[in-house]
Amino acid sequence: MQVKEYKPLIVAFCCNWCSYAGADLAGNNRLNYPADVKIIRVPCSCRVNPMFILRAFQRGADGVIICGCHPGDCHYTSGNYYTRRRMAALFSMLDFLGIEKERTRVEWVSAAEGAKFAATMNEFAQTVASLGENKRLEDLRCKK
Amino acid sequence: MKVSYFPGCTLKNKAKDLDEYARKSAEVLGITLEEIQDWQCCGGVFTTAKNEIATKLSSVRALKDAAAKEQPLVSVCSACHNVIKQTNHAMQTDSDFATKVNNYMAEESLYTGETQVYHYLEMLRDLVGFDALKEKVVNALSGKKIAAYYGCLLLRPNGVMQMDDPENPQIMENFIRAIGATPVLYAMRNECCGGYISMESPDLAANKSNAVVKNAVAAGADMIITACPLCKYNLIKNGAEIPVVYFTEVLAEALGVKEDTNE
Amino acid sequence: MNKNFIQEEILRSSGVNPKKCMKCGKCSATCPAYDEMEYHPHQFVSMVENGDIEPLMNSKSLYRCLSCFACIDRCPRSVQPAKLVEAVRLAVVRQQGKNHLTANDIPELIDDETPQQLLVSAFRKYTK
Amino acid sequence: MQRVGVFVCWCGSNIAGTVDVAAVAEALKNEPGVVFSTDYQYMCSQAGQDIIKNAIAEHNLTGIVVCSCSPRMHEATFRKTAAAAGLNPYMVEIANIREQCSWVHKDMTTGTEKAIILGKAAVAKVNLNTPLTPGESPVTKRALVIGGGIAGIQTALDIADAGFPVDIVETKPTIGGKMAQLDKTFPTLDCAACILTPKMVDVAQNEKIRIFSYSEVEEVGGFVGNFDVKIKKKARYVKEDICTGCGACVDKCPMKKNPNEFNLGMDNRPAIYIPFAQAVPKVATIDPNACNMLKNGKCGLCARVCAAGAIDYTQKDEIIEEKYGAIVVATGFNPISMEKFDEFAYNQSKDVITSLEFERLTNAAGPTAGHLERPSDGKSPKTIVFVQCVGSRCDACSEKGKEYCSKICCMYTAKHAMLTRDKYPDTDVYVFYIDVRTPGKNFDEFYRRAVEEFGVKYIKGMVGKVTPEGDKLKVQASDLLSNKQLHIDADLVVLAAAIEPDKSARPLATMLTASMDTNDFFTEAHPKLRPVESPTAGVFLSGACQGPKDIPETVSQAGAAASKVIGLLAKDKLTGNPCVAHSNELMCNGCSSCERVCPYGAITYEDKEFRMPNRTTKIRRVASVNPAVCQGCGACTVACPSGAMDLKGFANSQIIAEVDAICK
Repeated sequence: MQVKEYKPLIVAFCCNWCSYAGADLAGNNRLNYPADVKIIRVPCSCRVNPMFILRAFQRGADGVIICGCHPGDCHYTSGNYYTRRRMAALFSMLDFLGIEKERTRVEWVSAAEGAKFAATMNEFAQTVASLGENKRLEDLRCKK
Repeated sequence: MKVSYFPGCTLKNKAKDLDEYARKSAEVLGITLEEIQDWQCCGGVFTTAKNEIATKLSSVRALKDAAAKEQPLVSVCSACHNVIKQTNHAMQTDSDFATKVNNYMAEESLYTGETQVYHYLEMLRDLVGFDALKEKVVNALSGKKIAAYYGCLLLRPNGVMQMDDPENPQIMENFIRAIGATPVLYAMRNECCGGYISMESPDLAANKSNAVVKNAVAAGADMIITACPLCKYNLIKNGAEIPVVYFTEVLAEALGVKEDTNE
Repeated sequence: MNKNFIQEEILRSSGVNPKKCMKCGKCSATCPAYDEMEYHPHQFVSMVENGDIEPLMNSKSLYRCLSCFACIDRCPRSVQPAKLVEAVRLAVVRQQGKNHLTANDIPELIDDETPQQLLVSAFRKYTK
Repeated sequence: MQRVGVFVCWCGSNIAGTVDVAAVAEALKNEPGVVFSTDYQYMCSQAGQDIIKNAIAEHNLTGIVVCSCSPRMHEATFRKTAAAAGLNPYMVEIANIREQCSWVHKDMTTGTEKAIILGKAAVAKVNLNTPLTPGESPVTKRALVIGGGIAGIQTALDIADAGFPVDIVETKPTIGGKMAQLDKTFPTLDCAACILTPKMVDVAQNEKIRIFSYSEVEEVGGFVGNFDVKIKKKARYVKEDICTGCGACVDKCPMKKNPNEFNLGMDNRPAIYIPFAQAVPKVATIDPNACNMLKNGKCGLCARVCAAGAIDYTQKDEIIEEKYGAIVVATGFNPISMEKFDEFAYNQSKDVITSLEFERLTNAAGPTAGHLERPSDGKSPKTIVFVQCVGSRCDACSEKGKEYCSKICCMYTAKHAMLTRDKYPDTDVYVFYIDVRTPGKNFDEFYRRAVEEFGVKYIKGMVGKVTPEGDKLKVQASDLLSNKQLHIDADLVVLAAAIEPDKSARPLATMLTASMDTNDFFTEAHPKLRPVESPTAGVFLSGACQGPKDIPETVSQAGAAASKVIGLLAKDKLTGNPCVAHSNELMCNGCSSCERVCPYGAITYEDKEFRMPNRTTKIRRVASVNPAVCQGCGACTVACPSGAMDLKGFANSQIIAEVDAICK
């Protein structure tokens, strides 16, 4: 039997104005990070509904990261503050449900921080990989 | 109305008159001062260090006693008031400190700063009311120009004491108005008289006391009132050219009970 | 005693954060005992911040602070220099044999009018 | 069901080097809805775009996915391509397989795998896209400027210069603001009145500008391009159009002892007054709290002496309603109260004054006709102590004063000190400073001149106590550099009081739904890149209402705000971003959660009638989003507990489809 190498699946929500641009910059500078990270573009980090994160875990994601503008730099003035508060609450609930806190993260990445984006993704992917597969919320009916 | 009363060491000795005038006047104003049983000296100054426990226990015992009777705790001496109020504040805000203190206490109930702490002046302002006081005055001290000397302990640190604006207080001035006299404003009223330094460095204390009296005299005062035995001592010892008396003395005089007290 | 240990102990027991100081000198401007102090309130703040505490411990400035709290109330940055002076003083008088005042000194220092409050306060400040 | 076309770009070797583009196109062919899939070397080239256009026509596509570079690069390009082929531009989705795939991964297998997943996510999303049309709204070509100081004046003049009508609302009886009270201006020392009053006259004479003086903004409704504003014109008991400003009434008024606000209470004015000689409008105003006629019907002298017959004791407050396309806030600042700083004896001595009072004392039109005299006894001061940073740079816990640096004090104190030494060389002038902050053109040179040429004594330290005694002010201070406590017998002490936003700013911000910081300064849409715009569309910021500022900075910001207003008013119609929030009224439970998180005030509630079973109706409170105001952040969609609120272009279903596609 062939043993498949374990690859974590990571969903990254990036705000359109800072972090998505930061990810683009990482690309422009050819900074490597694992292909396990897949980015979904949202207008603002505060657009990320807890439902999306739960859905990702249910469908087998091993880690979810939300990236937004630095506090005070939000394109919409205060969106990232909402994110910070909402996610603090959500992540501790997830932790309670058995999704380790290390699998979830909020990170501020500006449009100039390509290097930070790549470093964050490398580090996050490694952390998630070391935790192994996430099975807690996975819905087997969704598995193919 | 009954309140708990913490007289303090000096009021039982050198400042007996401060105590007696306070009691007599309170009676006239319909307030009974119930002396805390077996009170112990407050220690004179509040040690600000967080890890200083034992020196604050006597204050906590008094506070606890008042709490048991559900009465506010009143003191007349500025120093006692300062120490008790700061200790109470520490009990309210520093849980680590409060735990350590409670470990010393015999009773099972925990004390965390529930008692309301009043200075006698605050009692006059907030519990009696200066207007009500004015009505009880039988012997208005009209024509007297009185300088209120706050010193440090009544007002500072303001974050804890919360008596009045620490730089431009009005409570004693309003008290002076209530007893029919004229308050004299002067800037040195909230500066230090030298305090306990008069023990080791009488010159420094003389220097500080003189600056206070000089400023009051320049402002036209013919009398200084204070709530603190040590302030009074320092001002008089260093040759104040105008009388320095306790505020309770002029209060008793205005209420017509001063003579009773002397008998 | 270890220098860092004393510094930490003083910061902890005083609850003061000297880093908040903006070096305006208002504490020293307002201090009534300034002229009798070798190290002034603003120096207490910067010297404790720099861990330069031994000179403070050996200075008579410790016994000149009147605890009038004017520096605490007037400091624009809420640094509370008087609490540092107190913490350094305690670090000294709490040591064996370091009481600044003994009962034997008293008779010479008092007069008939001396209020009890003066004795009590002086002992509280000068002894452990 | 959509008919989706997929177009995979090689970007030369940029993508094709690490991604097997043909395999991607092949893999995506089997995705739901995909009816066409191809790859090409440069999709953004003319030939590439033609491939897209042809495919749209040929295969009757209803949505397209372009697997290419970042949407930040070419989303706009491909939307135009789609539009040219008759497809709604919002039916285009981009899968970013360059910046976020081929450029960051080295291995062909990995790159191809990821590109396919990104493509699938985009296909999943586009399947749920709906055609969107940006909303349009008309623009009322008139601007409102709130505040008539130098900020408001400059903004109004610049807008009027571009040909748009402007109204200025000013609470005081005259425009001019703080600058009218100043004597000289740093660092060039030209007289404030000489450079300000011509501008005030320009405002008065400009036919595009209307001045509502002695007026307040009462209510603001509407949104960018279409504000409805109610302005309360307070009764001044003088008919503005008739009064000639001759001043006969002012001379004759018997109620002469009212503190003169313009001179900060350092002298008196009558009950009927004109704030100062160059006031605009130069019209008298009756102070109803001081006038005998208004209080108890006895007097009437002013009406008798007024040749023009302008006095009207029966005048009432008047409400004016007007429509505006843009609103500029220019409410300015005030020095903070010195009440809590009585260690400096401000309340105890008349000879302790603030710097603004010092301005009036040295102003030729001030209470002393420009002679520097002590307010208490009129003597000339021989020793003056200036104290800087009074109430600025305070710790948040100190409960008195402000945390920020007030910015202008260092320079005006240097100016006061220098001018005093210049005019009265036998005066000793001390300045106590913590830091001297002089960033600005010719600012540090100015300060150095005060020290080196004019002999102002700058002392690093602070004043701790001021004790009035006799006719002296005993100043106790520290000199940190010589490690001494100083005792100075001064004649005059001048406090550089911190400045704070005008008290009217907070209620105004509520009316405008413009955001403020904890100090009540208005916040800008972006601190670096959009410094004169409020986050609320159509509301602009000018001058010290946004933060402490000196005159040159205020004027440049005023001009910048004006240019933004002009840019807005020049449009006939505003086209919005169609990716805005919208609420499903049937699901909305009226809880107001969305309204509370909206940074733009785009959400309002209204009572609506809904049809219920059995031919009954029910009135329910439901949210409605104003698409002209909504900026599309999506905060409300997450706050909404019932799931009624959604965001067009980034709908819940679309994002979930992307998540599912990625996690498959």
